[in-house]
Amino acid sequence: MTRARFSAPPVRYRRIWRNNWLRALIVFAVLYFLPYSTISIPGVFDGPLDAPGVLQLLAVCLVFAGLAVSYDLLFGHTGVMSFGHGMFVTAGMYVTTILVNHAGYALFTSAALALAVTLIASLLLGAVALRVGGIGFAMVTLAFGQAVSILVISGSPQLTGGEQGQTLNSSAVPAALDGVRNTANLYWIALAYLVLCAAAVWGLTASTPGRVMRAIHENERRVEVLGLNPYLFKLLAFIVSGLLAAGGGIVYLLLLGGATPTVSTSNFTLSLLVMVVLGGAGRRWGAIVGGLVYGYASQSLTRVSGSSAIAGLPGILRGPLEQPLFLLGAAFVLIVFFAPGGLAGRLAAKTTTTGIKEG
Amino acid sequence: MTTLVLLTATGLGLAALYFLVASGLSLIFGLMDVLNFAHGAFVSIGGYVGWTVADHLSGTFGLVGSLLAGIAAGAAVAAATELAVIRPLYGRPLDQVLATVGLGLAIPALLQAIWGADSRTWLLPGWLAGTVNVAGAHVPTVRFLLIGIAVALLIALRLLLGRTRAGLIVRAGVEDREMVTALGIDVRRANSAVFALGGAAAGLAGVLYGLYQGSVSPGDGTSLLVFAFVVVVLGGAGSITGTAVAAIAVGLVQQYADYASASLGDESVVILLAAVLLLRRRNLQGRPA
Amino acid sequence: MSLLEIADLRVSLGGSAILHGVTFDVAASGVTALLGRNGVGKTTTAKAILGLYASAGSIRFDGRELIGLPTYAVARLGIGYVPEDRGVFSALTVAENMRLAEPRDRATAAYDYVYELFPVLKHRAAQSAGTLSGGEQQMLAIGRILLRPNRLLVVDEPTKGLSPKVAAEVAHALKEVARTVPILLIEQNLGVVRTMAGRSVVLDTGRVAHRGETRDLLANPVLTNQLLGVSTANGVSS
Amino acid sequence: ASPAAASGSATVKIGIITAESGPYAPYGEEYLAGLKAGLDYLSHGTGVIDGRKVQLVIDDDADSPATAVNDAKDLIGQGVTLIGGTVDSAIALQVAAVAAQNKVLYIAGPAAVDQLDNLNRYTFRSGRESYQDIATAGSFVGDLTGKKVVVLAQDSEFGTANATGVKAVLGAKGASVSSVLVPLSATDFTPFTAKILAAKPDLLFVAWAGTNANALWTALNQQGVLGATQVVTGLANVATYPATGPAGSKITFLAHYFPGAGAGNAYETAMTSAVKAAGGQVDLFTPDGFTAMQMFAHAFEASTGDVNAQIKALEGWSFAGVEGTYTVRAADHALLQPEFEAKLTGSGTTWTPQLVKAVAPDQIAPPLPSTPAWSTS
Amino acid sequence: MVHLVTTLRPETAAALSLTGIGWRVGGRTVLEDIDLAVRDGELLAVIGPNGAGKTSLFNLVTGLTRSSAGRIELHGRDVTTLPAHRRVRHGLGRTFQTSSVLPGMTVAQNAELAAQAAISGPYGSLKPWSRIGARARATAAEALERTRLSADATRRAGSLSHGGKRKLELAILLAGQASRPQQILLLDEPMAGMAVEEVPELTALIREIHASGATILMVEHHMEVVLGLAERIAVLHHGALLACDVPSLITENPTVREAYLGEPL
Ligand SMILES: Nc1ncnc2c1ncn2[C@@H]1O[C@H](COP(=O)(O)OP(=O)(O)OP(=O)(O)O)[C@@H](O)[C@H]1O
Ligand SMILES: Nc1ncnc2c1ncn2[C@@H]1O[C@H](COP(=O)(O)OP(=O)(O)OP(=O)(O)O)[C@@H](O)[C@H]1O
Ligand SMILES: [Mg+2]
Ligand SMILES: [Mg+2]
Repeated sequence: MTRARFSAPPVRYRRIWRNNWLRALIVFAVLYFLPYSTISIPGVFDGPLDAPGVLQLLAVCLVFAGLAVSYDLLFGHTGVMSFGHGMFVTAGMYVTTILVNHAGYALFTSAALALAVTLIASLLLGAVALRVGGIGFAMVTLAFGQAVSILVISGSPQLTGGEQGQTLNSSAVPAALDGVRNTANLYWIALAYLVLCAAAVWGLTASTPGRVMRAIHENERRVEVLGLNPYLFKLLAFIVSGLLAAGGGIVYLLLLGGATPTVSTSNFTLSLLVMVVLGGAGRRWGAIVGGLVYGYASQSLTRVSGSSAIAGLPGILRGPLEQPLFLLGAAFVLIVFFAPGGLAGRLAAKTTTTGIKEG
Repeated sequence: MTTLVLLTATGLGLAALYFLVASGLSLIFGLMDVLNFAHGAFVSIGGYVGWTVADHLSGTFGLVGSLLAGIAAGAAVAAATELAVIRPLYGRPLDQVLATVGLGLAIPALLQAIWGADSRTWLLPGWLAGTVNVAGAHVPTVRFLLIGIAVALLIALRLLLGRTRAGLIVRAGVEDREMVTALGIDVRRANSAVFALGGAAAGLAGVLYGLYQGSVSPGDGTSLLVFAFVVVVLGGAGSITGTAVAAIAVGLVQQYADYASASLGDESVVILLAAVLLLRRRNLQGRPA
Repeated sequence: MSLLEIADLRVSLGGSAILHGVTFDVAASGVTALLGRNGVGKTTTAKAILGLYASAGSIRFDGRELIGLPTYAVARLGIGYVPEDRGVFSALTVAENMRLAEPRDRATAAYDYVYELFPVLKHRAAQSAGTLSGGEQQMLAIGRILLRPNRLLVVDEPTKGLSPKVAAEVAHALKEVARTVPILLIEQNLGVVRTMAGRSVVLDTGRVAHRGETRDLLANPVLTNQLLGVSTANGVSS
Repeated sequence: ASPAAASGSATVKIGIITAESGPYAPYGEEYLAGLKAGLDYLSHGTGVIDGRKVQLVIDDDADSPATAVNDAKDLIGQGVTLIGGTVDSAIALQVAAVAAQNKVLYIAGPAAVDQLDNLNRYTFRSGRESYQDIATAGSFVGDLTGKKVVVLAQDSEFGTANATGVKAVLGAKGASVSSVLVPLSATDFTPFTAKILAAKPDLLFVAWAGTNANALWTALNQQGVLGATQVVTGLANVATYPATGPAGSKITFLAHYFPGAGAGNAYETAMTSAVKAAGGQVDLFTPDGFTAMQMFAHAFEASTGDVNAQIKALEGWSFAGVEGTYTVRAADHALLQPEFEAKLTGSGTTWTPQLVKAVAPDQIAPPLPSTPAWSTS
Repeated sequence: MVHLVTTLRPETAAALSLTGIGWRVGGRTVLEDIDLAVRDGELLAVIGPNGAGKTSLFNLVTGLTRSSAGRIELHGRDVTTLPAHRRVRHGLGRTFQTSSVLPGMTVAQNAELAAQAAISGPYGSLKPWSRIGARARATAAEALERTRLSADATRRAGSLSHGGKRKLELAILLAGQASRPQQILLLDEPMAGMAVEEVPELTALIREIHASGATILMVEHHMEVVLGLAERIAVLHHGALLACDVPSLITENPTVREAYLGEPL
């Protein structure tokens, strides 16, 4: 897996850079104005786009997209596979919650502190874990991720609420964010987060260190012989992606109105990996597309599976189709076959064809 | 004293379980470089198929039947997976992972759709349900069954990979498929074989986990997957003996730690993993050329 | 008569046409050298023959069409391949590399021959091939192929990275082999080419630019200069 | 969501968020069956209560808080002001928060977490809570002074909560309570049996939420724990009877509910026949659904629009139901209700619970909160 | 930083000096007790039978593997324990025997990365690309020009022919070392697999680089090239330094003839 190579087509930076900003601008502008529209897309969303339920769903999708982007910086661009990314999301979510609920700090103070904590944690962890390469690193991070998860779930229930998680003191939540009528604000916060992630990662990958990161992905030893220390650039990627993840945790916390241990599980990190691969690892729009699609699917498949259409089917068919996870899993397999190298690649129709045959 | 014996014996039982699950995983990952997230699902399938058999014919006969059925089911599903999902995706490791993740999600859901979410009770044949007295400790008989079969599997796999060409072919195939085929070898057949083998091991593990727990439920295999990965990595992917050693280490450590304190028990394995990895810095850098 | 007949072979890689209609024969005996500058398509031709690249046109081996056959089937027809990048399996030991190549009926005679040619392969049997020196890897790539009952050898730059002495030995060895097994030889070292003589085919950007006796080609400064870009008739020797 | 066709001024929408898929699906289904049975009973099969057509909007939370919160907001956005359900306590707490934020009525169930009491004005419950289970167990044993009690539970919020609960309840009766916690990751339980035996308890209280109950009971049985001490545990849903069965004869069960616990009162018979008619089977949490519907009906009979009126109506309301008499305690919205002592009889994989005795609601009523979470105006 | 090195360097010091270098691995002694001093600005060819230890020696000098004995000095400063990337900053650069490029990136990007690494100094500092980009591109373009790869600039490096990759190896080296003073370049069989016509050109290129003041160590089996370029020739045999002397004497050396040259074709 660590040998994964993706043949991105040659990039002529300046040009693509420009019109990409343009493209980004359009996309994000559209997303920004969604809450103002009352169009309803039957079958996709139940209710108009400005309905709280729909906005909430979309907001979660946006957060997932942002998290996926943060993970892709590490995985897709630098070729470092971490199975512990969820621990940073957890850090953002829980440190904030605990500080608000138990130390009585203001929401923003707590969030800032949470980021600070994450910064230090990711620095220390990265410094240690990055000494082992490839799948070894994946497993070390898995180990730490699990440790955090266990800590959150059974470490000190009164502090973390154990497997029940903990609802954020509603008194600490600014009025502009509480209540269904304010879902739009949450949506915009989520959007802002995604934009931040995208800007950060795109900016970084186009920057000087970003090029080194991609080179590390391609051939680490070569980079070393060029006089660059791969370790440092990996560490940089690790910290940045960690911070972004923590930010995501905080936004997610606001969306849910509480902290939930699910983000600490290895499954959650795995789902981030899935989003990235789904959209196309290391592609400009890959992680975003993947995150949105996954977010939407994972939340609204319960609607499909619960829909009357399926309830009408004969037993053999109905059984599985009533299981959202079955639909989700099946979807992955299909996507892999019909969108090689990720959805983004499909959309961009840039799949490079080599004449090489399978032996 | 008796407690120590009990812990050790059951710890080895646990180790056997881990080995059964991990060996197949290690085989597929080590030889084919495919991180198979559907492995846990294969285990669950083995479990349910085995349970169904045992549900119809009881007693020792049923036991043997369910073991065979489990193995067959695991092998069949794995072979099918390789053929339909993995093979078309060679050279696209990421997509392979994604596909196996998909199966890993879909299959348990499918099992739940068929057999329901509640765990199904598995009645063991009389002689297996009891305990054996070892130095005053009542060691459940099932544990010995697991240990026995695990050892047998270990030996079988060693022979198979050591003596046969198949292992060689697949290992070479991971590195350079084109060259292997250029030597007149149809690497795909070997790959299917290995995948099926791994699946068979998974199926076997599924049945034994069912006996071990006295029940089967859809999430069984998946819940073991993390431990399996840990064992594989500790043992070094592809090395069956290594996997065995790692399994024993994890099994015993976990068992002792559990007894010491709950929180420690939960953390013990990950601590072990982190420690080992960080101490013997396995960095996978390229060879000097 | 000729064993391998390549007609109008066309290959494109990554969207660009690499071979546009290559046509030549490999005689049933002796050496046929495939020459040309860097990047003209020699290796591509070799890989196409082995079915490693999808190709159009026709490749007939002993009257049988190879295009469309999977690589292992091509190899099983008795076509042995020594790739340019050596293609040794670095994770496997030297012995295992050879075991993979050996035919079902393990030919000990063949082993003796190979060990005699490259003693190092015997001494390093247990070493993992990835740690072999460049030249040793080259020897392994050639040696393991010689274990097989070949009907045709496709050899891509066999003496690359070999010390002059060993290069000469390999050249002579291959010449020996060529008595019984025809060889399609891709080679940059004209010294080696000269030793092996036989016929040669010169490629230029995906097309055949010249066919004929190697001796005549190398004896003709104008040709060598125009086709291979070497002025002196007795080219560059090692 | 799957809103039925009918709608209009004369309809009340009740939004239900519960698990229809995932590990908790069975409990969710039980609850829904009870809910529908309740509707059927209260509307005499017409689906119309108090002249209003009751429309159930059911969302599957797939045991994910994100989905549940999303569903809640979606429902509220659609103008639904009555929300119920969820099996998973974690989710119940999240939904309760959303309900409070938006000032809509939320009747949780079957989630058992104690914190749902005294959480906020808008949150009620239609099921029992952990405290009542523990107290029931306490009622089985006579004088506990100087007795050793050990709690066997998973090392999780649920487990530790039970442990502390037992300490509080039985400790008050003079017992010395210690706990043996099992890591969530554990698949082999022999180490813990060893610990229990070492502790030589007079009473073992097993609070088990996790799967692999079989393995646990087998271990306790094989290691002779069941013989060595009196063992009390909660009777789970029907599907688990075979798991506990073999050891069952040696265990005293505390039961929130099991088929027949209601001794065939009118409500139970009605519920049972309705569920049977729908092709289902009455189970552990079916009453929670039935009760929920009773409470909803009472609420919107008081008022359809005004949540305060609904809360007023429910607070202090005492009513007869499947398990007996229920009382919604005004101070903290705890639902006082009876629980039961039972034992399993049977063999192989077929076991049936027998009622030993019912435990009166006040006997197991949770203590009043020291600091009320809201001021009852 | 770079300037410091220049000023601090004792004039007498050799560009590269190895004392008692040995490397044992897997129970074998690959290199044993190598003493070698390369004068600043010298062009030293390293020859020897296959498996003599030439590449291993390069790996030790560049720090990709750690010597099990001995001491390595670059311009008089001990670098024996420095990691590879730190040694590069003392002017060390190399090409690989089996081409080691960045296959997924374009030929240009390969060279640009090298240039950037050199320009942006020690820790590949975080200078914005807009600041150093232009320079990096220029340097890279020049390197490609000199190695006649300009035409392939926008192609994926992985899609180059064998010869193409060999040339790119050199281009990367050129781009990477361009801005470093007192370069020490290690070339591992630059001619291997190069078309005959390229050989004279590359020979010229190497001579050019040397003329510009670089110290060069070159492993090469192509004797014409070796004899055409080398000021001195070091002969490795079975991991030991058999001889190190001017070409004429080396070619006379009977052992070298017997063990290495054999009967020229
Ligand atoms: N995967 C690929 N995608 C695109 N172009 C390719 C690919 N592989 C090779 N080429 C191009 O095809 C042409 C022929 O390559 P080939 O390797 O056959 O050359 P060659 O004659 O063997 O040269 P050399 O002597 O350097 O080995 C070269 O221009 C090369 O760049
Ligand atoms: N990791 C290793 N383990 C065992 N032996 C090794 C290892 N690395 C290198 N060797 C051996 O050391 C010897 C020297 O290898 P090296 O690559 O330096 O040879 P070389 O002089 O470069 O030969 P060539 O001219 O063929 O490239 C070889 O015999 C090789 O097999
Ligand atoms: Mg070539
Ligand atoms: Mg070498």
